[in-house]
Amino acid sequence: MFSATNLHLWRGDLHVLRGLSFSVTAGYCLQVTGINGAGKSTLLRALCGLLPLEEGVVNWRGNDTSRDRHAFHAELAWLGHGTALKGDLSAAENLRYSAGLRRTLSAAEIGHALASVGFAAGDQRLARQMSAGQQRRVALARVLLLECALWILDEPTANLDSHGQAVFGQLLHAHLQRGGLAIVATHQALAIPGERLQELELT
Amino acid sequence: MMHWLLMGGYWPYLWPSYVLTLLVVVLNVIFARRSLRAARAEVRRRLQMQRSHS
Amino acid sequence: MSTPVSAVQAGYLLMRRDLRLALRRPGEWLQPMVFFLVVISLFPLASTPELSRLRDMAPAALWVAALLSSLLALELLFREDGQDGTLEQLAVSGLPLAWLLLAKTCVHWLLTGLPLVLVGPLAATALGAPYASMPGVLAVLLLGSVALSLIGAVGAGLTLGLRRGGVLLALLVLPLAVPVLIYGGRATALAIALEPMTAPMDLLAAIAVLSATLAPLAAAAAVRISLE
Amino acid sequence: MTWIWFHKLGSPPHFYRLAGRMTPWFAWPALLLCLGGLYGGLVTAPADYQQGEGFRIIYVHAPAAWLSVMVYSAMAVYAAVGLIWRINVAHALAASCAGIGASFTVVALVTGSLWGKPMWGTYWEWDPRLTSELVLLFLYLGYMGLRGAIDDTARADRASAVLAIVGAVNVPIIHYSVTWWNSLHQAPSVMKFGKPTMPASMLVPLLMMLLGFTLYFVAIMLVRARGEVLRRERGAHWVAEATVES
Repeated sequence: MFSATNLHLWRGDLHVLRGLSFSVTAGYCLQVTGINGAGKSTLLRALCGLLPLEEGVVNWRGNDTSRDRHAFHAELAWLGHGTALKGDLSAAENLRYSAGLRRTLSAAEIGHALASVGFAAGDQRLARQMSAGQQRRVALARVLLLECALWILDEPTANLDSHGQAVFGQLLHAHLQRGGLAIVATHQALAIPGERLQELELT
Repeated sequence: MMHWLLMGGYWPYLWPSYVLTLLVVVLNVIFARRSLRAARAEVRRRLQMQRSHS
Repeated sequence: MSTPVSAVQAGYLLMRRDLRLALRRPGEWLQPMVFFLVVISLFPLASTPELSRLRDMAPAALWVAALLSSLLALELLFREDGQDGTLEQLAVSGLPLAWLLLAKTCVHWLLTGLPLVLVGPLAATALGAPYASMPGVLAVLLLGSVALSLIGAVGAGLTLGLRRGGVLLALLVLPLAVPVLIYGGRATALAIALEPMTAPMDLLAAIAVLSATLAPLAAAAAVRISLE
Repeated sequence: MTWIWFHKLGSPPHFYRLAGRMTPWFAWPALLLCLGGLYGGLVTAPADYQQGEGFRIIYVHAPAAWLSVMVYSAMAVYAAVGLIWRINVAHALAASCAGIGASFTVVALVTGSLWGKPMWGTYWEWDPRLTSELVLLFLYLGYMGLRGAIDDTARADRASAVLAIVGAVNVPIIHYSVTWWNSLHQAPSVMKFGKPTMPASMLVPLLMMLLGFTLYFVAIMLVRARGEVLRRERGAHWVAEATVES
């Protein structure tokens, strides 16, 4: 369903991706590992279409993603280093104005998503009053709310405590069971059954 | 000859114009060649580094 | 099953968000207007307090101040959204980025351009313009500031995330703003002289329309490149 | 057929070799034309009945002004080609244009004001042509500033390409607005080029200079672009051969 063929990418003088190919099928998660600077973020951003590839093709449902970017992005939930949260808005407001741009949301849905990442109902704190881990959880709630078939997440568990990591594992597993796909760059072990996991180590 | 150089009294404006243009024309040639040479040298340096690495 | 949001609704929601954010931090957005007034007040101090002589330089003072303060405000346009990853999310949202950036630019104009348009006529009278000229000055500043915001969005997109972006932004935007300055200045002069100002106003309107159609596309391309 | 040609020219090793071979074919005719034009302009052309010998500044001012505008348009076209078809060679060409164009814009400004002194009695007059040149210089400087501010060459190429295209859309608008602005305040410019009444003995040297400068520009642009292509080709195999051979 998602495949990358012969990806080449340079960052400055560094040949970061050298003819990388892989594919992910529905219901599976690809975990991208590698030492710092191996190009994990670069790879994920290139897959999303945020970085132009010098060579190679990324296919989604059999179509070249660079041809029909909008159709691909409509099914993509991306989480990068930035959480894209506004410090002056509460968690619920943040979700309403970010995930809400892409699909109509009810307040109940937002509350449900926030509850599933461990927020109490009616939490009115502003994002800037939250810890980094809590902000990460709100960002994960956004990924949930988008209801996209494909998740591409860069270090989703950064700053998360062990409980948060377990919660993320459950959410990811549920996503895969629904037939979703995920590409996750992280060092931590993902709490999902091994048969759903593919690994890609960048060197 | 002197008459020609005086350019009917316009020489203080005319000759600086020509000198400046000539200067820019020549400098552009020099800079262009220098930048090509620098690019070549850089490539050579990088190739040597690659060779010594492998 | 999820109900997709139309691009129009998405743009509207984005505008609501930016407005709400701005209202929670009003100081930041009023600074360009204050700056505009300060620059205007420097002109009499640097030349003469005589209103009859100030009147001749009022159009120049208004437009130079408007240009400078809109430049100052431009840095706010994409900076925060670029830093926290919001622009990245918008770029992969499947919605037309040019449209979303147009929405953001509209809010930006409402917050920084409109206050300037509203105080502009008052500033003009302080420089010796007759009261009857106020509607004319208002109309010129309205059209001109819209065009400046749109042109500036391209520059803000190009300099997004660059170190020392501020000076570069000015260097990129100011030459592009020359036509706005010329027609705006001329129309203001005509307004102050209480003469018909259709010719420069038509040209200014043409520039505003042209930049409303082309600038968002260029800004979207610029933002995508800056996010790389 | 056209596409094969297009792609072949877009291939860096092919371009590198072709540009190297083509450069003398532009450089030598350029030199001959300029020498001929200079002789014609400075010696054989008669003095202008109004401006006397002073009009001879036209033989350097006009070619410089022409290059300043032509180079900017060329740069914008290369930038658009590079941006749309993702051709690195086009970006390399655009990158080599800016410096050349900016330098000739300075020449056009300085020679214009030197010409202005005997004509207007002052070095600087807010003449529409000179004012447009000044704004054009700012556009060039902005382009070069943006390029210099971005470290990654590929990103610098694309960002500056957007700016070049936006600038190219603006250049006619700026020129029109400046002319409009100036027409309100004074009589049209004293500098009128290419008057239909210009006798052949004046016109032919001018045309020779214009053509000579154009060919000269192509020649140095090709030299610069070869270097820029090498910089963009990092690890390609052909680079090793290309640099060893010369």
